[in-house]
Amino acid sequence: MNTASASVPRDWSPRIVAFFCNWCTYTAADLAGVSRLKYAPNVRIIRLMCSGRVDPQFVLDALSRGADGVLIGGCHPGDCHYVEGNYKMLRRYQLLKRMLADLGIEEPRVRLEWISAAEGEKVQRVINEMTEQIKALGPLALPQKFAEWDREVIALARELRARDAAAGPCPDRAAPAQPVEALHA
Amino acid sequence: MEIKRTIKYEADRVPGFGREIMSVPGCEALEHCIQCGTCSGVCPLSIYMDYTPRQVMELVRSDFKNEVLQSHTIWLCASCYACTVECPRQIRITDIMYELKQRAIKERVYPRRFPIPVLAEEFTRMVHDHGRISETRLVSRMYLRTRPLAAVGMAGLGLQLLKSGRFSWKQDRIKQREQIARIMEAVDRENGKTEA
Amino acid sequence: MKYAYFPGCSLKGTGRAYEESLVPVLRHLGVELQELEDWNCCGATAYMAVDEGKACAAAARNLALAEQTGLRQMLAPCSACYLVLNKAQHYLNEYPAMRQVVGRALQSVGLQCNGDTVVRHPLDVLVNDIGLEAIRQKVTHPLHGLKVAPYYGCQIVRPYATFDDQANPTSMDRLLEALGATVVRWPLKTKCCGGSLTGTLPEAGLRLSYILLKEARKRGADVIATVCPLCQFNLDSYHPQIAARWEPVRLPTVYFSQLMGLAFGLPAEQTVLHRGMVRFHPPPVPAPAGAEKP
Amino acid sequence: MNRPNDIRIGFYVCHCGHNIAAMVDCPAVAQYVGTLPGVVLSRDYKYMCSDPGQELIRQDIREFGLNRVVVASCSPLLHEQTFRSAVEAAGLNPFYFHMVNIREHNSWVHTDRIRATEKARALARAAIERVVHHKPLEIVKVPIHPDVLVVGGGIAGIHAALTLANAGKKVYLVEREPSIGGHMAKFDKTFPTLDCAACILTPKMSEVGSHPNITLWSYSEVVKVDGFVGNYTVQVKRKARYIHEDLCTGCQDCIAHCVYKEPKFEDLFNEGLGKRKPVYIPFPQATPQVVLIDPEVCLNFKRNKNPDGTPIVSDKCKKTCVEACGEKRAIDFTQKDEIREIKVGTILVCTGFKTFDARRVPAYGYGIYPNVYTALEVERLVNASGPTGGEVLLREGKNPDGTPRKPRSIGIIHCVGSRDKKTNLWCSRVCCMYSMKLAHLLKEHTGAEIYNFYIDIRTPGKGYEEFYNKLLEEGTHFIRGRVGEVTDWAMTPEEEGKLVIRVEDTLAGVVRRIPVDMVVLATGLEPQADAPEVRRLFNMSCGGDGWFLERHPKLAPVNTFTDGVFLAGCCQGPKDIPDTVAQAGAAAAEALALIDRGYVEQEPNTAYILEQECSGCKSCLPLCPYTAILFDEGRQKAYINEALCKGCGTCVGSCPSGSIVQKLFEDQEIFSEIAGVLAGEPAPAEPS
Repeated sequence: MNTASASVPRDWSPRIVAFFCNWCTYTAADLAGVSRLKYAPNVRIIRLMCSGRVDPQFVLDALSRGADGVLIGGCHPGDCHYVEGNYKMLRRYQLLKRMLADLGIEEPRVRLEWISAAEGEKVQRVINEMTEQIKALGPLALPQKFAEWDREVIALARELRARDAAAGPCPDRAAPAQPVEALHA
Repeated sequence: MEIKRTIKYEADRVPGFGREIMSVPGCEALEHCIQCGTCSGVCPLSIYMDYTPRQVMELVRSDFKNEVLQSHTIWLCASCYACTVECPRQIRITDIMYELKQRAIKERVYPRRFPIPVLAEEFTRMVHDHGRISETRLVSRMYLRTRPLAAVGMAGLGLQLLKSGRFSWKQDRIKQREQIARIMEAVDRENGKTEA
Repeated sequence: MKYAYFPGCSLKGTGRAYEESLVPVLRHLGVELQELEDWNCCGATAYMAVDEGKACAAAARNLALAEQTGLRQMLAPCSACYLVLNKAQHYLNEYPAMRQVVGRALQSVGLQCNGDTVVRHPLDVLVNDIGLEAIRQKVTHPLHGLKVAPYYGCQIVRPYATFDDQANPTSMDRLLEALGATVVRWPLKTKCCGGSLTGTLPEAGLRLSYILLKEARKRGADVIATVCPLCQFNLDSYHPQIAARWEPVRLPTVYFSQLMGLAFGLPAEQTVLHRGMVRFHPPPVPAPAGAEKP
Repeated sequence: MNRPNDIRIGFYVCHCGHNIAAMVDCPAVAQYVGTLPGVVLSRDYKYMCSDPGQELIRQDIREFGLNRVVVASCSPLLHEQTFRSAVEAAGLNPFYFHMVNIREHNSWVHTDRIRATEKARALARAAIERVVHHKPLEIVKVPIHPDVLVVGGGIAGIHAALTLANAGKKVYLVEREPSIGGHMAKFDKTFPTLDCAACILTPKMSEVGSHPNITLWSYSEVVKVDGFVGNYTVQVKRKARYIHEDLCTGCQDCIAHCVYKEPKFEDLFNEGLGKRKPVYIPFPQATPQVVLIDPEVCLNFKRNKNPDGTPIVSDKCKKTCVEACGEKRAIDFTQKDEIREIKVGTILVCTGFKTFDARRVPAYGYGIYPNVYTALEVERLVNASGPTGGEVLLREGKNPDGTPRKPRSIGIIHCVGSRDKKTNLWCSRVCCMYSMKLAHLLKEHTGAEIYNFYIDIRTPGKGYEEFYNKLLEEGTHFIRGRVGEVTDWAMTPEEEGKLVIRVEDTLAGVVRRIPVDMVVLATGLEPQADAPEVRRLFNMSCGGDGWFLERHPKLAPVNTFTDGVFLAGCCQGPKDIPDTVAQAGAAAAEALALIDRGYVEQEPNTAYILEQECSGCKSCLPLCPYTAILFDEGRQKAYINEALCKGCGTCVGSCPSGSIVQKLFEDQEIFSEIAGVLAGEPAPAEPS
């Protein structure tokens, strides 16, 4: 996906949504705070009890709402507060990654990290790294793209309709169940 | 009895000197120094120094540039790296000493006729001009520039070397000498310096 | 086995006994060396004192030449060369800014340094690549009864301990034992010999050499074995000065490769013991061990 | 998205003094949030967690009829409970509250005020969007099993076990070694009072041994922990000691009659300085007073082992020990390791530390020069019941008459394996004081000249600085400098035959060589070698340094991130005996508070299944580690036993039909949070 378009606003800075598990990574982010470690202000952290709760739809939803990246943080393998929620997440993540690759979304945009409650410095490092990587990639801008695609689809539909109208009524072809415009409403 | 005033005023400091040294690659860890003295404890030459290595570290960190660059300590370092490997804060003391030597040479503040910086300079010149070192020539030049009389005293050693076939007055040089010159000039250009 | 070979200036000058003995020993063990075409001085410790960027660049030119050979492994017998080449490699990998500066400087003369040459010390190659067993099999004149103090000096284990223990290296101990010699245990095997200070500040530099000689003799050594041309020079050349300042300690210092040549029964022009100022006279050797034939 | 009607949200942003206000423009955030739909009032206030702050919320709820409350302040891990209670006190369900972290996750980690304020706005907006969907929830109360497991029988475990037992709780004390007592049992005296360690410890040890409420399992290890706060099921391996503990009287006749006439094997209690027999009791005051047999060296066992690792009994020995035991029949060579299962409600982990291996600092010559000792070895040397009967005799060197020599000069090196990036960066906290204690004891025993080599003397404790002063009066030398090396080569006649310490006397500014007869290394404290496994066993966290992590360094220092599991002693970090005992008491009190309340409140974040949505695919069943998801074969639907559910949400994230709901973390709540953090910035372009 060609994201680094020429029209990147100068003050653009990536927006990253993070899903952190309550026991390890969220606590690590608290520790980073208590230790006054400084990192990029681009990440918005959403607390979940376990990385196992992360539904791939959360990731897709965030991206489609304009996030430029998604970070998932969980306990190290073997350290999950709920025995193995993080393993379950890992499995889902691998499937998700394949799907994102098919969609043309660059790999660094969605990242899974194991960060224990003691690793405040890792929170700092990962967030800074990820922010830099996504800065280099440029905006993902899925909403705008959706809109663009919509415009193309609508234009195409209009064209077809116009052609159909020109060709006269065709009894075999039923009218679309809903207007195309509604598809992405 | 002669008395000496040893107080240091703030005006004696060169603010920013410590930070400047600590920003040089390899010298960063100095900010972690806890003044434990391990460096001096293992340094085989600390017993001859005017400031112990530990004191040099503190003087650098406290911006006492002149004291440090004019000290004997930096020239006494034989680069054996004992301090570097033993330091509990993993400060690369040997590399900091190199950095200080460089500054002293650049600012020409080392003692006149002090053989060590002269050796370093002659060494560098020989590498620059010929690409290789001919030890006998190098040492002779150093003696001539620093202690012409002592050179006579070393004649015995030269004779011995001659006997064992280890004395060579011939200047060894590489074929592509201009390559060395161009590499060095390129480094200087990058660092925004002009050839001294 | 084939390695690129960086002799360094000393091995062509005052330390020529090192090269003269090491090359035949390695050849005897089936090792081929390819000397770098038109190598330059590594920069040694003196260059670092003037400009670390240029020192790195000087070393990097050699690393680039080594890469041209395609051999990936380069032998650097001199301790200072070994350290400086390794150090340059470390700095170039650790500091991208320096890598760029040096990279562009090399580029200006059509050279390129990727940093993938492994700089090796002969001890490392002997113990880890060739192996003590292969060495033992070549020994025809074991050094039985010879008490040797192994002296590693500073710069091969410090600061980069890649092939041996930093505090208590043992590769040369094991090598000497494989030659049949008795190894003298002493706590000074990695202490500084005085380096270039023996020439520039003899009071300080020579004292360090004196301590080494004195302690080795006190612990019963017949000879000191060294791996570094500067150590060998310091321990071998200043006996009159040491005697004048402290006491005479006439103890010979040779390269470990010279002892290997002796144990392998190589001819005198390949053990080059005559290069020593304090001449080492090996003890009379019993009939060659491998020579008993029915 | 459908929005419930009549939403009345109150929003509060906390300045936290300057902690938040310095980096986040709080009034601007309040003003912004005030414009969001559903927000009835929006305030900023200096300290929301203060009484007036909480009162403000309560008043507003009553006065403005708020039915949702959002506070933007510190981490919810710190004050979520505070605000929920405040909300509840005003008659609102506490789960209508939501908290936004703009301190730990914002003001403390950012440097750009504009961007930090923007982030605070986004986070606040997310909470506003989310809280709309909150539902009233009930807290579930789960009863607590009153029995307690204490792991580790050092002074921490002993003190905690006694405190709990004296409060009438039944305690299982599990200790890995054959006797309780831990490191303290090895010490001679304790600083700064110089109480005899045994005199103050052994009464407590025997009290543990005889307490009716304490079940002491020594030579045992916890191997498995299941369950959760209030209801843990624990498996303990009782290792075979080849002695029936209930039959052994501790008479030690077996030891006296062992076929080995002389002790021959390394005595680990004495740090290898003494010897013991194959049948032995670790030390005279050992608790329990029961011997054990070491199958590695006893002649009744073969040197090879069964495939499962158990030793094979042989018949080579005359078994004089069995004869000596006679009618008691306490010796049993066929004994096997045994697994016991117990149920407890709370667990105290007091597994202690190990001392730093001095060989890792080769420059100090431990293991090379016999007369270099570790501090723990010296503790045994000066101890009257130690291997030398309290005489300080050197390992190497004899008097002219052939008797072992006493040292005439001793160097004590501080910070060995502490404050060192190459080994451990932390200060071990006890070495300064124990080094001075050993200096005092060694001087008392030998009259030697004593040199302490230190980097900094650290004496922050009651009576500690006074102890330092006393040592100064005694004439002990204090040299400020970390020792460079200990060697045995002499430069001067007085150095001949001695160990030479080379150090910079940093206060005098000179390098010194000091010859001594004996060197003592004040080795630091390290996490136990198996700390990572123990941590996993009890579901705790470790810091980067390897010590077990407390829930909060100041406010929950004996709690862990797992409810019902508490910490005490050096397993949490280096500390001295007074601090250890205080912490053990605190951990016991925390456990008691939990037990005596009788129940634990469980966060109502459990999951349930929308029966009509469930497709009966069963893919959720294997996901639950607590087997809380069951399947109704008749209706072909899955259902969740909420009493077993721990609220991780893994099944929710994986359900293909979206039929599982996690309370407090419902899909809609999270989706609106996502929408909230991403709103407020350039909106997606509308299709033309």
